[in-house]
Amino acid sequence: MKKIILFFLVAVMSTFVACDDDLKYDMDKNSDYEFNFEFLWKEFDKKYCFFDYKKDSIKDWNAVHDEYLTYVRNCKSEVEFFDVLAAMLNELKDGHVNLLSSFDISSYDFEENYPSDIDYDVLSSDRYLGKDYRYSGGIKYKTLRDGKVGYIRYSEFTESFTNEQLDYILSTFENTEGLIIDVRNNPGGDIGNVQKMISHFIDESYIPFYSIYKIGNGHSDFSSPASSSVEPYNGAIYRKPVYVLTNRGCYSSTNIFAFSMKGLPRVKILGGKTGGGAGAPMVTELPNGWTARFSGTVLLDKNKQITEFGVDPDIELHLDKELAYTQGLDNIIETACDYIEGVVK
Amino acid sequence: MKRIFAIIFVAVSSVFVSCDDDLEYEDFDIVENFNFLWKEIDEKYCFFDYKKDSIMRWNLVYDKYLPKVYYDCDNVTEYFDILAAMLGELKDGHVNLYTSFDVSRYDFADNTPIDFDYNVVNYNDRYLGKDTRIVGGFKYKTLRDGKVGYIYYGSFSSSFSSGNINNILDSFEDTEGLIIDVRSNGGGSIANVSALVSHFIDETTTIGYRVNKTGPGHSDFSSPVAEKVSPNSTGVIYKKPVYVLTNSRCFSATNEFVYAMKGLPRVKILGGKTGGGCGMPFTTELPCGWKVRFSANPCYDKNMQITEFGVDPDIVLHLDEELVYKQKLDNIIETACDYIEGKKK
Amino acid sequence: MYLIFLEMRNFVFIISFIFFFLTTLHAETSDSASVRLGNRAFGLGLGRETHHVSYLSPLLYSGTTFEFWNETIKHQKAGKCDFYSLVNNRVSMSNMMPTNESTEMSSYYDVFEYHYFYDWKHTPKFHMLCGAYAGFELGADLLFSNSNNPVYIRADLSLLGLSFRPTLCVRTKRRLIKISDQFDIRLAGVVFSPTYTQLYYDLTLPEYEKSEFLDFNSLSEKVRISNKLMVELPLRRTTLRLGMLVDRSKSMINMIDNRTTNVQALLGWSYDYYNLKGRLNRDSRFTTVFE
Amino acid sequence: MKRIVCVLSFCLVFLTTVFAKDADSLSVKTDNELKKNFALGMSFGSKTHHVSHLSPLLYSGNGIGLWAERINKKNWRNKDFYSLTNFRFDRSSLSYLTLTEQNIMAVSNLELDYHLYYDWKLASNFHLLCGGYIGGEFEKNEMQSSLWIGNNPNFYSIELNLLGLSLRPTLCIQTNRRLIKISNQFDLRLAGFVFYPTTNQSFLCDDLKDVIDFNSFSEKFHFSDKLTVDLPLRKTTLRLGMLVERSKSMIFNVDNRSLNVQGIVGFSFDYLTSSGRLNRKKQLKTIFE
Repeated sequence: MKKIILFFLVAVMSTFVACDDDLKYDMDKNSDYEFNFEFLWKEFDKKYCFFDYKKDSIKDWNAVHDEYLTYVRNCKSEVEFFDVLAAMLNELKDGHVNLLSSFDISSYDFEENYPSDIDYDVLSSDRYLGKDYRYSGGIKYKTLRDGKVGYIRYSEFTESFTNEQLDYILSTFENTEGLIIDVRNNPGGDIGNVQKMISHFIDESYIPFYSIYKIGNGHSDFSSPASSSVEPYNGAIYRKPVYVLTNRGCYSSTNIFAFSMKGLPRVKILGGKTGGGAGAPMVTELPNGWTARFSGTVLLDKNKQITEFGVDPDIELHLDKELAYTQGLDNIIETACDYIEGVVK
Repeated sequence: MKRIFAIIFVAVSSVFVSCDDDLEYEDFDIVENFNFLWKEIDEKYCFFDYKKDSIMRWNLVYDKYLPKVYYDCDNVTEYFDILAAMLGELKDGHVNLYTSFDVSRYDFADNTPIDFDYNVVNYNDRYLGKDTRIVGGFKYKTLRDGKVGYIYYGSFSSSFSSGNINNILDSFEDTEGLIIDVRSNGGGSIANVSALVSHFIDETTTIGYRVNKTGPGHSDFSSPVAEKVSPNSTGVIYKKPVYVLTNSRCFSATNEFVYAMKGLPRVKILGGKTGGGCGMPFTTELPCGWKVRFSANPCYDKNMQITEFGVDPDIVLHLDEELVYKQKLDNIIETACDYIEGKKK
Repeated sequence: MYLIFLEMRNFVFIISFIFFFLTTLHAETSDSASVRLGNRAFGLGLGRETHHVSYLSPLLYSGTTFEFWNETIKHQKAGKCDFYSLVNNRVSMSNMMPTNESTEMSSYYDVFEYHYFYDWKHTPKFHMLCGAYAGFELGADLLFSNSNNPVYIRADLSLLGLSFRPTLCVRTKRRLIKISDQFDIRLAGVVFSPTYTQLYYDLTLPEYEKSEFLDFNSLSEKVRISNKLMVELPLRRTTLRLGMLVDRSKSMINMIDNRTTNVQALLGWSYDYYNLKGRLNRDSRFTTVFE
Repeated sequence: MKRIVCVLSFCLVFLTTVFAKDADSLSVKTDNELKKNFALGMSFGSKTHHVSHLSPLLYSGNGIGLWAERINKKNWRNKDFYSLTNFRFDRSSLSYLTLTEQNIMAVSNLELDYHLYYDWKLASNFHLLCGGYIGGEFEKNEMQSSLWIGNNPNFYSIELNLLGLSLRPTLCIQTNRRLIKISNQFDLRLAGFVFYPTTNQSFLCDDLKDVIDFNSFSEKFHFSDKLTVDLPLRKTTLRLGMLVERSKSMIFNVDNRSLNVQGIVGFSFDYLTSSGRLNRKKQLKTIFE
C-alpha cells in the first residue's frame, strides 16, 4: 500500500508536464506570413495604449486588419512582407512604434512636411557655440551677447549629467539677464534627466506628469493616474527668465520636458511645435524572430491632457533659411536674446 | 620560548602595514598637480618620438607653462585652461582633460574643409531620403537605379552582427559597385573595424601592427605584433569595386578602417585626408580628482607607418559648396557613382 | 565594454561558489581513521583596505571591505606524528575612494588556499604547526571612469608559500579556549597581468603571445604576507571565533605597481563535526537519519 | 540589481550552513544517534518558460543550478518530527528560435524553503513524512539582444509562500552491504504573496499597492516533485535524483508559466556537531585537544 502512494505521486507529476500547447506553434508556421501578421495585429490590439486617444486621427484598427490582410496574402518575399507590416504600423502615426528585423528598422517620420528649424553649421560657427564653449555631462554651455545671455545646448536626454554639474553651469550664468535652453532636434532619452533638469527651475514641489498603464487587453482598460513629484534642487535655483527653444525634432522625453516647463512662472517656449511622443516604449516579439516596439504607458501632462501630437510653443517662430545661409544668423536664438535683453517685448 | 614565536609574528605583520607614504599626495596643490600631470604624460604618452619635429619638446613645454601656473592662475577654471593649453601642445585628438565642469579637446580638423553635408545626404531622396533602410547603425540604399550600392555608417561605436551585413550585401547583389561613406565618423570600437573589413577580403591579410609601451622612456616600445583579419567565414564577401568616402573628421577607429581598406585589390579611398588619431587611448588620474586621457599604444598601418596625422586618399576630392546649396547635390558621391558606372576612369 | 566587466563580476561570483563547494568537500571527506573531529568555521569580516594599482590610477585608494570567510581543519595521523590539513576560502567585496573622493573603485576577489601542517608539539597545550600552502586568488578591480582601461584582473596562483600556525589551548575550569596565530608568506607563484599601458584588448588578437600576460615570480617581485590571529571561545551552546586579519601585498610586475593592505576584524562561528557516509567507514556506533 | 542578487544568494547559502551547525541540545537519551543530514550538489536540466510581460512566445533552453538541503530529526512528546531546509540557485539561458537574430532570455532564480514534517511510520523501513512548508523565491528574467530598445528588458518577481502542502515518502532498502534511501518529495503551494508589475507597467510609478497580490491556489498553481536516491559508495554517499517543477499563474494580466525538469547530482553526509560548552560529546576529542 505504501509503495502505491509513492508511485501515485510520480504519476500525478507527469500529467501536469505537457499542457502549454496553446503557446506551442509548429515550426513551419513561424515563418508563415499570415500567421505572423495575425500575431502582430493581436499583440498591438492588446498592448498599444493610444487607440482611444487617437480614435479620430487614425484608422480603426479592425479596418486596418482587413485592409492589410489582402496585401499580406500576395507578399512574395520577406522584404516585401516587412514593408507591408511597416506600413501597417505607420498607420498608428507614432514615432515610438518600430518594427525591428535583421535587415531593417521601420519608423514613422513624425517630422514629415514640418520645417527643420535648425542649422548645425550656423550653430557651430563662432557667433554661437564656436570653439570656446565648455562641455560637461552632455551639456555645451557658453554666454552670448557678451555675458548678458546664458546659452545651453543639450542634444540628447540619453547623456546623463549630475545635479552638481548643472548647478555649476547655472552658477557661471550668475550675472546674465536670462537663459536659453536649446533642445531642438533632441530625440529624447532618459526621463530621469528630465526630472533632474526641471528641479533647477522650480521653487516648490511640482508634479510634471502623470503615468497611466494598461491593466487589461481592452483598448480603454487603464489604471488610475500615478504621479511622481519633483522636489526643487536644494542648491541654487535659476530665478531669471528662461527660454526653451523647440522644433518638430523634439520627441519623447524632450516633449515631456517642454510641456513640464511650459507654464512655469519664468519660462517661455520659443520655436516650432514639438514632435510629441508621450508614450513610454515597450517591446514585444513575433514568432519569426522580429521584435516590435510600441507605446505601452501613457504619460499625461500636469493637467492630465495627452501630448502625443506635440506641444505648441508660447511664441511660434521658424528658422529663416535665407538669413542662415547668407549671414550665418539663427533668428530663433537672436529673437530669444532680444527678449532677454528687453529689446523686444 | 613558544609564546615569543606568536608575539614575533604579530610584530612582523604590523611593521609592513604602514609604508605606503610615497603615494600620499596633497590633494589640491596646483604646482604638485601640474608636475604630476607633466610626469604622467612624459612617462606614458606614445607619440613623442614620432612628433619630434611637429610639436614643442616636452621639457620646453614644462618651462613654458610652469610660470603660468605660479603667476596668472587665481581660480579653478583658469588653472584648467592652463593645463588644457599645455595638453593642446601635443596636437592629439585623443588627449582630453576631464573635470566636472569642462572637457579639454584639441580640434584635429581645425581649418580643414568639412567635405560633408548631413542634410543633403540624409534628406535628399536622390541619396538616402525616405525609403532608406536602417540596421546596426548602417543606412543603406541603392543609387543610380540599382547600379550602385550606398552605405552610410555614422559611428563605429554602433555595433552590428555579421547577419546584418550579410543582409545588406545580399541586397546589393546585382550592383556594379559599392560606396561606404564614413565621412564625419568620429570612431568607436576597434572590434567593429575588423568585423567590417572581413567582408571585403579574400584571404587573411594584415591590416596593421600593434605596439605598446614597456617603460617610462619616450622610445620604450614592445616589438610590433601583426593584427590579422581573416575573411568572414559564414558571411558574404563583396567581390565588386568598393569606394570609401572620407573627410577630415574621420578619426580614431575610422582612421584605422581607412588604412586597413587602403591598398586592398578592389578598394579605392575617395575624398579628403582623414583626421588621423591612431593611438589607443589610456586613462589616468590627477591627485585633485581630474582625469586625463591620452594615446598610449600606437597602431601602425600595414607598411609600418604611423598615421597619426591622417591617411591620404587614393583620389583627393573636396565638396563643391555651391552645388550643395543650389542643387542639393554631393559631388563626391556623384563622382564615386560615375567611377563605378564606368563614366569616369 | 561595460557589459564585459559585469560578466567578469558574475564570473568571480561563480568561482566563489565553486570554492565554497570545494571547502565543504574538504570538510566532508573526513576518514574514520582519525579519532579527532574535524573543525569547521565560517563568518564575516569587516575592515579597511588601502589599495593601489598603477594600471588604473596613480593614486592610493582606501575604503571599507566586507568578506565571507570559511575555514576547515582536519587531523590526519601518519605513524606517530600528527598532520593537519586546512582549507581557507575568502570572498571579499570592497569599495574604495582616493583622498579627493572624486571616483570610486570597487573590487571583488576570491582567495582559496590549501595548507598542510606538521604538528611540532612542544607541550601538550602548545602545538607549533609549520608547513606549506598553495593557493589561488582571482578577482577584478573596477574603475569605470577610465575609458579603455577600466578593469585590472587580479589572478595570482601562489605555487608555494610558508605557513606557520602556533596554537595554544588554554583550559579554564569550564571551557577550553584555543588561541592560534596563522602567519603565511608567499614564496613563488604565477601572476596574470598586462604590461605597462597594454590593454586587455590585445589578448583578443590571435597573433598575440598569451605568455606576455603571465609572469612567474618569487619573493623579490611580489611580497605577500598575511597574519591571522584567532581566538575560539566556547559559549553555552555555540563556539564563537573572533580574530584579526592583516594582509599585506606589494608587487612590481610588468611595470605595474600593485599594493594592498587589508586590516579586518573577523567574527564567526566554529563547530567540531564528525561525518559519517559511504559504505566502508560506517562507524557502527552511530545510526543515521531515517534508519 | 545584479549586486543585490549576488549578496542575497550569499546570505542564503550562509544561512543554510548556519542551520547546518546548530547543536541538537534536545537529544538526551541515545548519544550515538546522528540527527542531521546535509546534502550539497548541482542540477542540470531543461526549462520552458513564458512571461507575457516580456514576450508572447514560449522560450525554452537549459540551465544549471546549485542546491543545498539539510534534514534535522527532532522528537517532541516522543513523536518523530523532521525539519528540512532547502536552498536552490538556478540560472538558465533560453531562446525561442534557432534564427540568427533571436533574443536570449536569461532567467535566474533563488529559492529558500523550510519544511516541517510529522513522521507517519507505515513500516519499519518506510516513513511517510507529511507536513507543510513556507518559503520565498526571487526570480529575474532579462531579455538580452540588440533589438530590445524599450523600457521592459527586465522582469523581476518575488514570491512568498505562506502555506504549502508537502509530502515526502521515504523508503530505506537494506542490501547486504549498504543502506539505500529513496525519497520522493512532493510540494504544492497553497497561498502566498507575489510581487510583480502589471502587464504594461514599466518600473516608473512608485506606489506598491497595485504590484503586490495576495493569491491562492486558483491564481497561482505551483508544484514540484523531487525524486532522490541516497547511494552510499565506498567512501562517500552519492545523491542522485530528478526534479520536476511546474508553475502557472495569471496575476495582473501577466501570464507566467514555467516547467523545469532537472537531473540532480550531489553528495550527502550524516553528521554530528558539537560546539559550545554544554553539549560537549564526551567520547570524541576535538582538534588540538
